[in-house]
Amino acid sequence: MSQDQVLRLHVPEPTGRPGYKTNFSYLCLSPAGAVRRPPIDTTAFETSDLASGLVRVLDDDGRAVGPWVPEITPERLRKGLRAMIKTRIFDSRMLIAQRQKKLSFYMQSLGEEAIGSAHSFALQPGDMCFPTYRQQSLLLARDDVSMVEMICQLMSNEGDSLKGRQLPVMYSYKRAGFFSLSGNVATQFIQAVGWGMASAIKGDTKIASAWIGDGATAEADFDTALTFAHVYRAPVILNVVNNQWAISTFQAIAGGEATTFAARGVGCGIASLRVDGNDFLAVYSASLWAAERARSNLGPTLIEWVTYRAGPHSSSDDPSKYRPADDWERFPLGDPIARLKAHLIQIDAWSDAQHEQMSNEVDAEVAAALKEAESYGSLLDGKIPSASSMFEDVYKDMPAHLHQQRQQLGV
Amino acid sequence: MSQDQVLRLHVPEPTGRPGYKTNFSYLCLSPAGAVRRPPIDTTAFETSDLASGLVRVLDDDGRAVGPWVPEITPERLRKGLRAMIKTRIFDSRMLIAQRQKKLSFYMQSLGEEAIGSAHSFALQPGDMCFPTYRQQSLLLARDDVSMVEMICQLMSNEGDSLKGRQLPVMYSYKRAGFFSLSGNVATQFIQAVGWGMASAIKGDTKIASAWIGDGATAEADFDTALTFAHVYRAPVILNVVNNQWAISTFQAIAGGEATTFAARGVGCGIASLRVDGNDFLAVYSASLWAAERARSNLGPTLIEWVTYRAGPHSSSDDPSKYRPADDWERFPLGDPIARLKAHLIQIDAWSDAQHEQMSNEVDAEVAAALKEAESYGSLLDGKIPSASSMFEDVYKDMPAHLHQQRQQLGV
Amino acid sequence: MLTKSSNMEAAGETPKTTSMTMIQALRSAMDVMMARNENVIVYGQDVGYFGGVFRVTDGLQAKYGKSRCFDAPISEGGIVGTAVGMAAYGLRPVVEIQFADYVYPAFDQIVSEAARLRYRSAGDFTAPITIRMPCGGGIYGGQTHSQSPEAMFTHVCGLRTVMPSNPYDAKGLLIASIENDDPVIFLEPKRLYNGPFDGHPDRPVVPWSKHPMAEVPEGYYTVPLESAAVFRAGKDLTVLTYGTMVWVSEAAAIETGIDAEIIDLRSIWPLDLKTIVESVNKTGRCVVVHEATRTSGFGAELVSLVQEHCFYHLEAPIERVAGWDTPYPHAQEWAYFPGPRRVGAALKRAMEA
Amino acid sequence: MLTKSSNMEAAGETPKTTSMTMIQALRSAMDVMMARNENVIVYGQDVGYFGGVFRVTDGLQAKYGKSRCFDAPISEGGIVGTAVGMAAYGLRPVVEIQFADYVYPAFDQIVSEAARLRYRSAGDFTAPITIRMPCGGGIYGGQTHSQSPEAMFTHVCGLRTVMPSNPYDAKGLLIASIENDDPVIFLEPKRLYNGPFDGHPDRPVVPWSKHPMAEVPEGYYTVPLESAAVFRAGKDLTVLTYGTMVWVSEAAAIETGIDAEIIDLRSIWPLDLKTIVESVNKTGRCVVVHEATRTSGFGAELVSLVQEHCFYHLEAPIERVAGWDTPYPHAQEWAYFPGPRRVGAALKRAMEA
Ligand SMILES: Cc1ncc(C[n+]2csc(CCOP(=O)(O)OP(=O)(O)O)c2C)c(N)n1
Ligand SMILES: Cc1ncc(C[n+]2csc(CCOP(=O)(O)OP(=O)(O)O)c2C)c(N)n1
Ligand SMILES: [Mg+2]
Ligand SMILES: [Mg+2]
Repeated sequence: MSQDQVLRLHVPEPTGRPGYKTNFSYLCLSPAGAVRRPPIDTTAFETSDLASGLVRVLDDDGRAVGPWVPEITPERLRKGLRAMIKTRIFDSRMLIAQRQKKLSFYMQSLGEEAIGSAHSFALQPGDMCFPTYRQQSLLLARDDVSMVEMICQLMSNEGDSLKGRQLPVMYSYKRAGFFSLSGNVATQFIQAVGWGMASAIKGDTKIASAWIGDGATAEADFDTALTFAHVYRAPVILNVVNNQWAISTFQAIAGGEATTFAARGVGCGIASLRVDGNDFLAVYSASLWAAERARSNLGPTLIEWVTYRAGPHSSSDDPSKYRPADDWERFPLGDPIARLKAHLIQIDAWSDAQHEQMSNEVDAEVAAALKEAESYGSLLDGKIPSASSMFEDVYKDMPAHLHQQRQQLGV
Repeated sequence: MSQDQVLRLHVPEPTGRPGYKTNFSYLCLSPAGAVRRPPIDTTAFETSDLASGLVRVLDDDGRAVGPWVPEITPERLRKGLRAMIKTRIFDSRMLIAQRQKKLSFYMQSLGEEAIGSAHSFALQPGDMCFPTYRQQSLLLARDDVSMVEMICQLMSNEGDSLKGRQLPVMYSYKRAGFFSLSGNVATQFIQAVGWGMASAIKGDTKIASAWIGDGATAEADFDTALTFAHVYRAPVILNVVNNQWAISTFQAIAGGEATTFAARGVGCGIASLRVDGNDFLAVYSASLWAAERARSNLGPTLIEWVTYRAGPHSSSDDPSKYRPADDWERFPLGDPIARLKAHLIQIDAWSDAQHEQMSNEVDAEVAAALKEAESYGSLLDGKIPSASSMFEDVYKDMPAHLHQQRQQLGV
Repeated sequence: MLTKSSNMEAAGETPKTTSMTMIQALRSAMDVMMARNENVIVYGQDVGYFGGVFRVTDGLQAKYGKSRCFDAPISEGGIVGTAVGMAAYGLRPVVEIQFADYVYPAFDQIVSEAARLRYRSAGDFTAPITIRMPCGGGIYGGQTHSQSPEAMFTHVCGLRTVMPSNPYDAKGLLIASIENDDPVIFLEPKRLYNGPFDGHPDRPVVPWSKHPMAEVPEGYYTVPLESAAVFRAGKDLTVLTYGTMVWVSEAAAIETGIDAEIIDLRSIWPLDLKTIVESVNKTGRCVVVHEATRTSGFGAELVSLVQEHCFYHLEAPIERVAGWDTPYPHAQEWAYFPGPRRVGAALKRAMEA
Repeated sequence: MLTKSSNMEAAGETPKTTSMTMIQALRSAMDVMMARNENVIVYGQDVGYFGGVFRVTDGLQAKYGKSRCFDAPISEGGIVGTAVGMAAYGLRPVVEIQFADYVYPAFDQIVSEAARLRYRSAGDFTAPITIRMPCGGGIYGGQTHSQSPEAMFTHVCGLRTVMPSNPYDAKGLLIASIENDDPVIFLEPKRLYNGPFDGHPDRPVVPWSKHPMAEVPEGYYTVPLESAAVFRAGKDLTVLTYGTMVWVSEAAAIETGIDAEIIDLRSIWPLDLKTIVESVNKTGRCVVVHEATRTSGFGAELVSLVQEHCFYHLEAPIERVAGWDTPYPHAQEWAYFPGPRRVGAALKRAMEA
């Protein structure tokens, strides 16, 4: 009998480390077009295969194949491509600005641009996203928040609508359906469920879209969100961005070994999909499917977006310390921008020249926005929101003790 | 399109309420013997059917059938029967004592006696249970803690090893593998995983057995336990006692609607079973299977025990306010004592007369223990642990401020 | 109670009052607010069909439907987390934590989220949530049904912390809390649910029906936040307290014959500093009383405020009477509880110093 | 530092010392303890392969193996919850919370479980856990990388709360904490990780290598818990403080020319009351300084203790200097931080009163 076997602690490891190339077979990919598309009123249990498979539309030749091919015009696709390019350029310019100490800190979304860009196309005005710090593409894909305004937040300058209170990237734009970011990971996930419940309580038609990283799924608020969303059939899309890493830890440390994050949804009674997050068409199509479920009183959908965090965790991080430096180049799902570009070229709706022109245009746009934002100041030049404003908004009306403290500070 | 459909909040309801008989078809029962028994090195994914089916051994005629029939002697079965009878009688006498105000409070386990009784037979000395307030059968099935000692705890009297500090039923018996109960539900679940991890870290052979109710699975510590147990392949049995109710709320409010609690384990990558908790043989057999997995470095197993909370939540509760008064009589999985008794009679190892004799003996034993315990006092007569002991064990060594406070109290 | 500062709905007419227990008064507050404002919703463990383990929400589901009063999973974090989301949507959730002892799983959502949402979003989103929870001991609840965690909340900027001591205040403060645009921690001394309690467990229980403070208007009124009440006027010294200890302090004053002015804070934080300072400057002596454990309890903040604002009027060290720095034991409940004997001794020390 | 009370391993010989940053000193403490006691294990987010976001655990996994130093899921509740279970088994877990701001999801496991396990089981089970966490501001971390939550822990009986201000104390206190049989909250002022900080962000950063308190014995020694240090002797008044504010207070004393006696609490609770009382009774004036928000901060408890024990020696109201009662803002960090100017002003007020 095995009874006297000595126990040992299993500590999961990534298949690659600095000096050892990653073996990406752990990802268990399905070919493009291989995974079925059930009707939106499917049961959670029936999505088991979709939670372990991988919904993909774009094949290696840039063709859109299979049941998840969405109806979408080339014009919209070009808009999507532009959103992704804008996000990438925005990130890279902000990173440079951070190195120039114009920003105290920055977090880019390199490699993950398709997810927010395509998802935002599936939402409607009035819906609310509850993002993490890596969903800037949700904002950059739409036009209701200017880049200048975003950059003012990043610079904590006098134009910052958050009055300098928040770390860079902790945006809040209610009017654009973008919930205030918290520095504490995962808290927004259950809040999104509450927001969706509120819409249902009021008999409205708005839905919520919740965002979380693979690593943060280990926080209680993730599971609690699944429980509440299931119990009350909340109209919410539960997005898990599995970019394989959480700072220095591999997704297996969050529980991704030998299972998927989508499978957790199924276990909780939630219809769940695992989707190629670097495939703009797959993201759009799966997002629409989930949004329609939510709007039809069919309750929550969990979607695991499989992607790769191509850059460092943040401007304070150096990933070459814990993973192979060339990992992204070898990631089997490729670069979302290159893939949509190839598709557009494949359907004769795009060219290299147009692509380059668009990139240049967007770059100029970002550069101009940065310049304008800088005119409102930065931490460097001290043109920051007043110290006096520090005491506001703690309460709706300032209580006596805060008046007194403001006086003490002499501002 | 469904886009303009008005949303509404879904609030799950039980199928029965006072005045309306419960329709128990929601339980989705499998016939005895119908569910397969995989090898212990099965994968989590392969247990999906076991997490939605129901492992049962005893059929309606008291016969043991199917792949889960365990090897167990009639002698051990009679011991198990005795443990269940003892638990039931203990509970009913304590409830009376509570009404007589000898105890401030009590929680019985009526209807759930098979689970702890049979499970404890599958554990070994050195293993540790992390129980809830309804696992007294784990203790009463073994002989290393006397009933007198338990009752002294219930009475907070001078014989109480917990020095009167804890509410009745919040036992702690390290020597008997019974972890100190917390009044906060679910906290023990993740602690059990840590204890199991410690055994693995030390290269020992001991395993942990964690306990939780259906309602309490909604707490974060449940999910966190699943995550950690999966990540580190902790040697632990994760027991969910689904007795259909959490005080006044039906298990659907905890997330049990249209899915099972066992399915949550599968989603987390944990091999999981759903088992008839009123079937002594099924409980014993499934517990052994899970224990062997843990001892063989195969990691955690989640088991959902399907049962029914036949009595009120606690001595402060009146269930007729929220569910049909005759619900238990109509519960399809019956009474665990009656079912094991029928089996023993069916295999010619028991008789009605023997049963009655055993009940009488046990009753006398419990009565004698109660009497002896009462001789150490109770809240009623004020023979309680000293007020001075109240300041001990806050820290290992009493800090100055507690010395001073004890002095102030003048004890 | 000397001052009954409150805002009646119709200034002119005398409102109809009924004798209510604290439970009935709290229920009436929610009832009034649910009727007035359809964004007010109520949920928590066992609060829907059953009406709450203390029956505070009894009847609300039947009256307002399952969308506005419902049962929640046993997840305090989920309850507060969803409430933050609902509040961001525009609702005014009133949620129940079954016992204050069980609030800790919701701590992150309270401290990091509800309390900071307005600030971090510069008012873009707000969290007008009321989190009700029974607190305090005296019912043989043991260490997880007896706690008074108010001090922790007072350390969190952005939160309001409130604790009533009688049915009239309970209803008026709860309505004010629900209407307030900040998140409010609303602590209900469970030992006062059914009657005032002077700290003598051996004496017969007095029901609220015998007490004038149980005369509660049936309709809408508020007891403003940040306003303390002079529960008992006196000249010898000032007692600063709230909740159950208001009654215990009164008993101690009577039993010692010391003419104590008892201030019932009602709003623990932000508080009514003016009433406190005026009283202490008048009496020159101060005793702070609460049931929570002593060290870093809210009493410490009260002592600090008083010594900062009244230093030159103080004739004796400020005394603190509080729960011991141990968990709340089950059997030794009455040795733990800061009863009239201990409060009385502190009053005497303060007078003799 | 005047008194360097500590227990060296071999009384006779002079231990070999090295200049260490606070990060190195903390790492050395864990290294020493992991080598001495195989029940000591270390885990937390990013602490295994990578060695922690502040690199405090760098090299420990390579040296002691993955079973004794490993990465944990992003679940503070799970980290502390498993630690309670491990401690019940017999291990001595030393866990890291990546930032003190993220401790709230673990609050229930700390407050209701770790802190109470010994008490509720009457010693049947215990929880000798050390929970390390970087705290404090001054690094432009914004409101969720700057908090100082020590006061909350001091309100929870059964916990010990410790905060070092220099490498020597950091190592000695961490070893003492790991050896202690009670759960210890070990707060590390992150602004001091790489050098002392006088509160002037505009001045060049001074590394620890230039400072005598960075001379740290390589081997085992302890700085006992519940013992404060007289960081600077003085006659004019007493400053009670800990962590980064020790250095800021020193700067304020120098800049104002006030001969302040600065007490570095080191153990925040339970604390060394004797050293405090002796000093205040000697100076007759007291200023309490911490970075955490003011209201119900630990300063309130210090003020209360001082006024209770030194009332008749006090010549002026006790001053509190603390973080404002707002979240820690990002851009206005230096308007928020209680720097030498604010501390100095309080010293002057205390002298002039
Ligand atoms: C409650 C809490 N714990 C820890 C952290 C520190 N932290 C910030 S981001 C992060 C990693 C998150 O990884 P993941 O969820 O995978 O998102 P990604 O960065 O990959 O987008 C950690 C540990 C935090 N912000 N909040
Ligand atoms: C953290 C916490 N929240 C709430 C409670 C109050 N409470 C005690 S038992 C219980 C119901 C638990 O139901 P379940 O887990 O199904 O166990 P059962 O009573 O059915 O055995 C509740 C809500 C608690 N003890 N702890
Ligand atoms: Mg990630
Ligand atoms: Mg139950």
